[in-house]
Amino acid sequence: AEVKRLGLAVTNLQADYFNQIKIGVEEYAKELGIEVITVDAKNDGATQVSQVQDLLTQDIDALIYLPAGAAAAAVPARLAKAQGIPVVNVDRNADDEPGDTFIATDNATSAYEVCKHVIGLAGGAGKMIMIHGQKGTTPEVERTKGCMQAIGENPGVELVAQQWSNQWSQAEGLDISQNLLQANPDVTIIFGQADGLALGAAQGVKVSGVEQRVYIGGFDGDTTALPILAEGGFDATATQQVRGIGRLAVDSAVKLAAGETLPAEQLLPGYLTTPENAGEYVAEHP
Amino acid sequence: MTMTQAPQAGRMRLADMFSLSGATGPLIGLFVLCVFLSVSTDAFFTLRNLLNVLDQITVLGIMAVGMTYVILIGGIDLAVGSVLALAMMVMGYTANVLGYPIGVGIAAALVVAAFSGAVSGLMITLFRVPAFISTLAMMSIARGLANMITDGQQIVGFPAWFSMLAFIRHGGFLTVTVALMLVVFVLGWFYLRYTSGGRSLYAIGGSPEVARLAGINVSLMTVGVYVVSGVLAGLAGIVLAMRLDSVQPTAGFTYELDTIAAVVIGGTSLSGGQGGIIGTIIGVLIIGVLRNGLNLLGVSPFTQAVVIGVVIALAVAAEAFKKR
Amino acid sequence: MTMTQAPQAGRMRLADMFSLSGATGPLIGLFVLCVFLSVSTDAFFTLRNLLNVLDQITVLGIMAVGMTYVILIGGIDLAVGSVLALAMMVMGYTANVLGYPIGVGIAAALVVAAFSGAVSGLMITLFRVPAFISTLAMMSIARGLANMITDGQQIVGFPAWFSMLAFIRHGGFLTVTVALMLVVFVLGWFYLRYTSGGRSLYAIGGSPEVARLAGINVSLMTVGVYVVSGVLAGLAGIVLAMRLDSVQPTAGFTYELDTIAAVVIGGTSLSGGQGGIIGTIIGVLIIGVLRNGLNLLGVSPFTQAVVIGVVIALAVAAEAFKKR
Amino acid sequence: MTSDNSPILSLKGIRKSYGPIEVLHGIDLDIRPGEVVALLGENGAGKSTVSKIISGTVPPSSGEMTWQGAPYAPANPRDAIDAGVGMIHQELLLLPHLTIAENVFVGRYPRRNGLVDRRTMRDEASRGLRRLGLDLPPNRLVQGLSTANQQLIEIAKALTLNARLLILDEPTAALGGEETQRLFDQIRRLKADGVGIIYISHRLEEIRQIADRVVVMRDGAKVQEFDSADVPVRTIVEAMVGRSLERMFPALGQPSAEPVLEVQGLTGANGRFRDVNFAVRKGEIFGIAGLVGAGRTELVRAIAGADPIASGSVHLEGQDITPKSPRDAIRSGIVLVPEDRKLQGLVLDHSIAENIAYPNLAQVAQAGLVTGGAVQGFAGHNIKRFGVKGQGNQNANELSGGNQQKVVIAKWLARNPRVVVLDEPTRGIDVGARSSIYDIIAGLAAEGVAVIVVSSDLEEVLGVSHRIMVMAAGRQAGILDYAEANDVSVMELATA
Ligand SMILES: Nc1ncnc2c1ncn2[C@@H]1O[C@H](COP(=O)(O)OP(=O)(O)OP(=O)(O)O)[C@@H](O)[C@H]1O
Ligand SMILES: Nc1ncnc2c1ncn2[C@@H]1O[C@H](COP(=O)(O)OP(=O)(O)OP(=O)(O)O)[C@@H](O)[C@H]1O
Ligand SMILES: [Mg+2]
Ligand SMILES: [Mg+2]
Repeated sequence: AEVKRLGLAVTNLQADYFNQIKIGVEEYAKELGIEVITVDAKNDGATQVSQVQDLLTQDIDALIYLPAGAAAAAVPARLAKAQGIPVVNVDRNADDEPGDTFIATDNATSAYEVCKHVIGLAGGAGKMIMIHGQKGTTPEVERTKGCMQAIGENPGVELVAQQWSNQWSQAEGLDISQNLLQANPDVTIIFGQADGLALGAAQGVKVSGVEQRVYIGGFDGDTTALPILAEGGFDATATQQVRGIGRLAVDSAVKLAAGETLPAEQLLPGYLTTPENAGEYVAEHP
Repeated sequence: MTMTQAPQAGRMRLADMFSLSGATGPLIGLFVLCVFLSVSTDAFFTLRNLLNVLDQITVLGIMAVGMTYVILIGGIDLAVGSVLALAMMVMGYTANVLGYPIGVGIAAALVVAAFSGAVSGLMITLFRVPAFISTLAMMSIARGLANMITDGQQIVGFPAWFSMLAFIRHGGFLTVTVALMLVVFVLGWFYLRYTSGGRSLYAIGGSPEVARLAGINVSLMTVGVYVVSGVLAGLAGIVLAMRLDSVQPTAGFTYELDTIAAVVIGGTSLSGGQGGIIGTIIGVLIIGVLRNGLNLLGVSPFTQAVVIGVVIALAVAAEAFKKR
Repeated sequence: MTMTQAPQAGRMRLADMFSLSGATGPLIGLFVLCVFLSVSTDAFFTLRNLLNVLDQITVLGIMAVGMTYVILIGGIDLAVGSVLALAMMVMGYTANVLGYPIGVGIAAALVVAAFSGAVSGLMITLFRVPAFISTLAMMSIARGLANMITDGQQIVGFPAWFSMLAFIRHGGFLTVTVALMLVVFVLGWFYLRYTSGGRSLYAIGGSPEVARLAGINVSLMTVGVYVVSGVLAGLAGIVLAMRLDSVQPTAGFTYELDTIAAVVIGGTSLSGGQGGIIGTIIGVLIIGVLRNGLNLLGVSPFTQAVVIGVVIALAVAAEAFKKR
Repeated sequence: MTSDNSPILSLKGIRKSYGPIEVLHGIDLDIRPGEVVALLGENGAGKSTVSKIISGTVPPSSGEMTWQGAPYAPANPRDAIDAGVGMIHQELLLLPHLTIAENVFVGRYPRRNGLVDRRTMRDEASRGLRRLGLDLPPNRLVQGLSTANQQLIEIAKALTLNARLLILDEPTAALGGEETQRLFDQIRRLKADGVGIIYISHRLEEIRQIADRVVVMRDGAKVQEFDSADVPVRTIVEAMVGRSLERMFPALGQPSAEPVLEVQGLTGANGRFRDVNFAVRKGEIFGIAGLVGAGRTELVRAIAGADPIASGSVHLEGQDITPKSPRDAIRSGIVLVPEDRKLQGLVLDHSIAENIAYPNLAQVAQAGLVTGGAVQGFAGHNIKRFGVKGQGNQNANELSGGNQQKVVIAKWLARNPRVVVLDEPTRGIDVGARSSIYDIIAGLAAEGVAVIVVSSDLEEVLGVSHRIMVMAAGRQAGILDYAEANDVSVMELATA
């Protein structure tokens, strides 16, 4: 069937990453002449089930589903499939009810590259701090996995402290880094699992008055973080192809509706971004 | 005289049964809202959508009954959202990790929820901690515990029938979860209106000291009310697990505010002693219809926040204005 | 007789100035907490860390002063976290998008924050909407507006000196933001203790009707208090913008609960009429030290939630127990 | 009568302390079935405390009680109620948002098949009220009822208890003569049924009508017992206050001819009084009498800006000052001592000093600052001036009812007003204190203040006023001069 109307169920528009995906979907769909109905679950799984029900009553032809909550809930996909509507999962996938295709950034690999890069900058050794995202969420687990791999490859690196944030937010990044630097004033490497956390950490470094150069890695390539990265506000991030994910999701939805089968997983790499190449991504976000 | 007396007595009784006690304003609000939505979007006034709305308010509706009792006695329960999550996780852990039957998991969840409510209630009565603080503390504690059970992970893999309880519409009409909510509504309403325990709640809310002097066991009733609120939050957690087909420690975040808003929109006074279940049902419906309608209209999520705030304020202000 | 009278009067006055009015329990709690943390981690009891704690409580501390007034008159302000975000965004938009000087941005932010407070206050006094509901509505509205300004995006790129206000320690000691907080504390305390307006707030909290009959303009004072709470939330937003060197519509989420908890832990009664700023400062310090200490100890966030809940309950229960 | 029966209740050596202060020093008391024991004493003597101990509201510090021969130690009000003790508390304890019927049956709802039987509740409540001459629909909310009506509901509540022992703590404080007589009829009926009754009142003229025995307390101890009520009031008063009381009412001075306060065509916004016209002269005490519910309270509240005015005006020294808020009235120099001290007069959990300071903050302030010392000082002076038994830093709810009333008066007179309106000024105040309040009123008038006194106590209005306006059903029925006013002429107008 032809796609005239697309339902987009977003986890949480308060996070720049999801907001960018939403913009990517909406802009591209407009080019194709497809109407998009967007709903925001504000991180709540139950709200999302309700919203998907509401989308289904509006006769959508395909669903782009960004699951809310710590991990993906199966029910929205199941409800849509029960009505024969194709589902494109983005960012998170449910094991027991996977979408017809799943699109995401390769979190583990990208985190590995960011950590490898900042560890390299620090000379392959030194004390390190990790500021995690919301504990237990898929990206938190994957990014931790990737970064731990880079740490494991550099025996000179000692992970002296780690702490979790609840909302991946800059305010949390600042307070946590300030406190952890307090306890470990000789740290030279920090990995924040989101750009907000990294920016908070950069602020924390500035204000803790530590003398040594501290290398900071982030993740996401937020549109607001990239200009700061370009000016050397911190040292590296993995720029996720948010607009690309959005476009791919729309394309996939169109194809699925037309009856094509797609690979179960379509992982897009995050681009390792440093002050040198950040300018490109500021000019045009992938 | 007798001729006019008899029908009047009959009328009185009916009016009495469905007394809106301060909820006529909200009822009009709900009506206006429904008319507006029916006119502005075709999708709203369809059987399927209205049944969806019913599905969507089950969690809120069940919690709101407990919250009505709590607010009626002049208290507040900020812990319901977290207790919901804790109960969910206990159920999931008991059933899917420890491997007991789901029924045992549900029982365990309700016991834990009741216990959380009892702890809040005892902090209030025994240690004189204000309800706002004791339940705020319980909110933090229950959320922490819910997360600790699986270290923040969700649990999935319930039998298929479990989730279907929330989605199969028996007779094309009622899901088991909606039926459960209706049963909770009826029992909650009946207890409040027709038992001496229910009437005592009004007295306690009006003045705990007067109630005590009248021989009402205020402490016991208070603890009881928080236990009921806890159990209903737990029950709502199980219903939510059915709707999500998974249990998550992050579930129910900030639900306490929705629940309190629904109860107060429905005319139950935060200072206690005034209100009832019928009003609460109207309040729950207003919130449910509003959310549903704004989605159907495709209003941007940011604008939705503004609209919801304005409607809440208007619904309550209308009632206050009418009273004058 | 005169000989013993004179010093006693002097003692009275001093005790009176720093009257803990119900906050000795929390003060002991704070002390125990500090001793415990000093023993269990070397990093805690260092000048640098204690200055860090001061830095970290600026936002909470400033908002808590406004909240103390609100709670003293028997109200509550759930909108502070959202008003903080709205004020931030207004400042960022005025300064970095419209290109006015930062000073203008700050002024605009404070005006918008004051206006939000005034709207809450007028809903309460004019339309008789309970404070819980009117500020809940304002919470939703302000959050929506904050998001609408930039469609959910943050704004960065403030001049370097702006952020440095939060971090350069003048005399090795005081940042501008901490100094600002201290000024707010002193003014807030002085107004409450030594002016007839401040005293009137206690009367209003004790009984609005008695206060009205005593010739106090209860409506005006009430609106005024919500305006102050709004302005201080706006000021806290600007301080947070300095600390973050960016403004975000998501900032301040659930800060209202922290703020209320700090005020109530400090001995201000939610039923109004009892409490004060000294207690609030202690409450703010308890929350600040607790957060800082738990991070220094490397406690998992899930366990932190449980510990914070228990400490809140204990601090308030200890006070209630002492009173008996 | 069966006065030689063994007592239903006896108290032995009952003591009670609040903190370090002992307020009851070993009370012995016997109540027999079918007798009315009047418990008398000054404000703060400990009458309410004794009653509260019997009714399980507060526990005694030491001492023993026996109930029908068995040891009796109620842990809470429920125990006492179950044993058969009913009590009307001195302070009104009604729930404003509930109906009259629910208030009457709170805590003991009649049941049928386990469910609350609303019809029985309504009918029974109705019957109870009608016995007291009150014809209100039992489904009406208590909110908005006059104090007198609320007091009658409180009495109905106690009368329907079927108690073996009934404690009435100042039941008539807010009632007029007719209501009081109806109450006495009911008390006689209960007596005949063998119910024992403890009757507390400051209206000593009632004692002779209703009591069988008189027990007098002073400063927490029982000082005298009379085996008959046929004791001269003077003797009782001497036992109460420990000295003889010369006279009740002071001599009144001559008011000047110059009117201070003029009320013209005043009509209340809620229609409870209509078209009231009068003028009060400088130095005059203007009494307002009338039956319960005549609209007196609403009238004076409107004059003091507490209630909205629909039409008409209030003039002060020729100037139109029709107040829109209490603030307006206070600014013009009109103050109101309200009828209900608990809800309108005091912040109960604040200190006496703060309560006295609240309407006078501008006066208390030194160089614009209100210090704790200034508040204490200001209050201390007025506590002494009005003879309040209490310390400035004590909470208002720790005072006996009468002393609370004095605090309310002190709070308003501290600011040297031009017009003073007192609504039931001696409600719950003992004889000694009452005469000192009359002295205060007369003193105010002598200083040139215009005073309005609203009272349901006919003797009081007659004794203290230069002129008396009588109200009936919201209208002014007439104004009587000192010379022509007496019980008969007032009652004629009031029932006209
Ligand atoms: N909660 C309390 N804390 C401290 N003192 C109290 C408390 N309640 C009563 N008192 C004191 O106990 C004494 C006796 O009070 P009580 O109320 O029994 O007097 P009363 O004889 O009923 O007086 P009144 O005629 O004014 O009603 C008073 O001095 C009073 O101040
Ligand atoms: N809010 C209200 N709603 C309905 N009726 C009311 C309300 N307030 C007062 N009333 C009634 O209005 C009448 C006048 O009351 P008011 O209190 O003025 O009488 P009063 O002459 O002062 O008598 P008293 O003070 O002795 O009770 C009473 O019958 C009372 O029950
Ligand atoms: Mg008494
Ligand atoms: Mg009256």
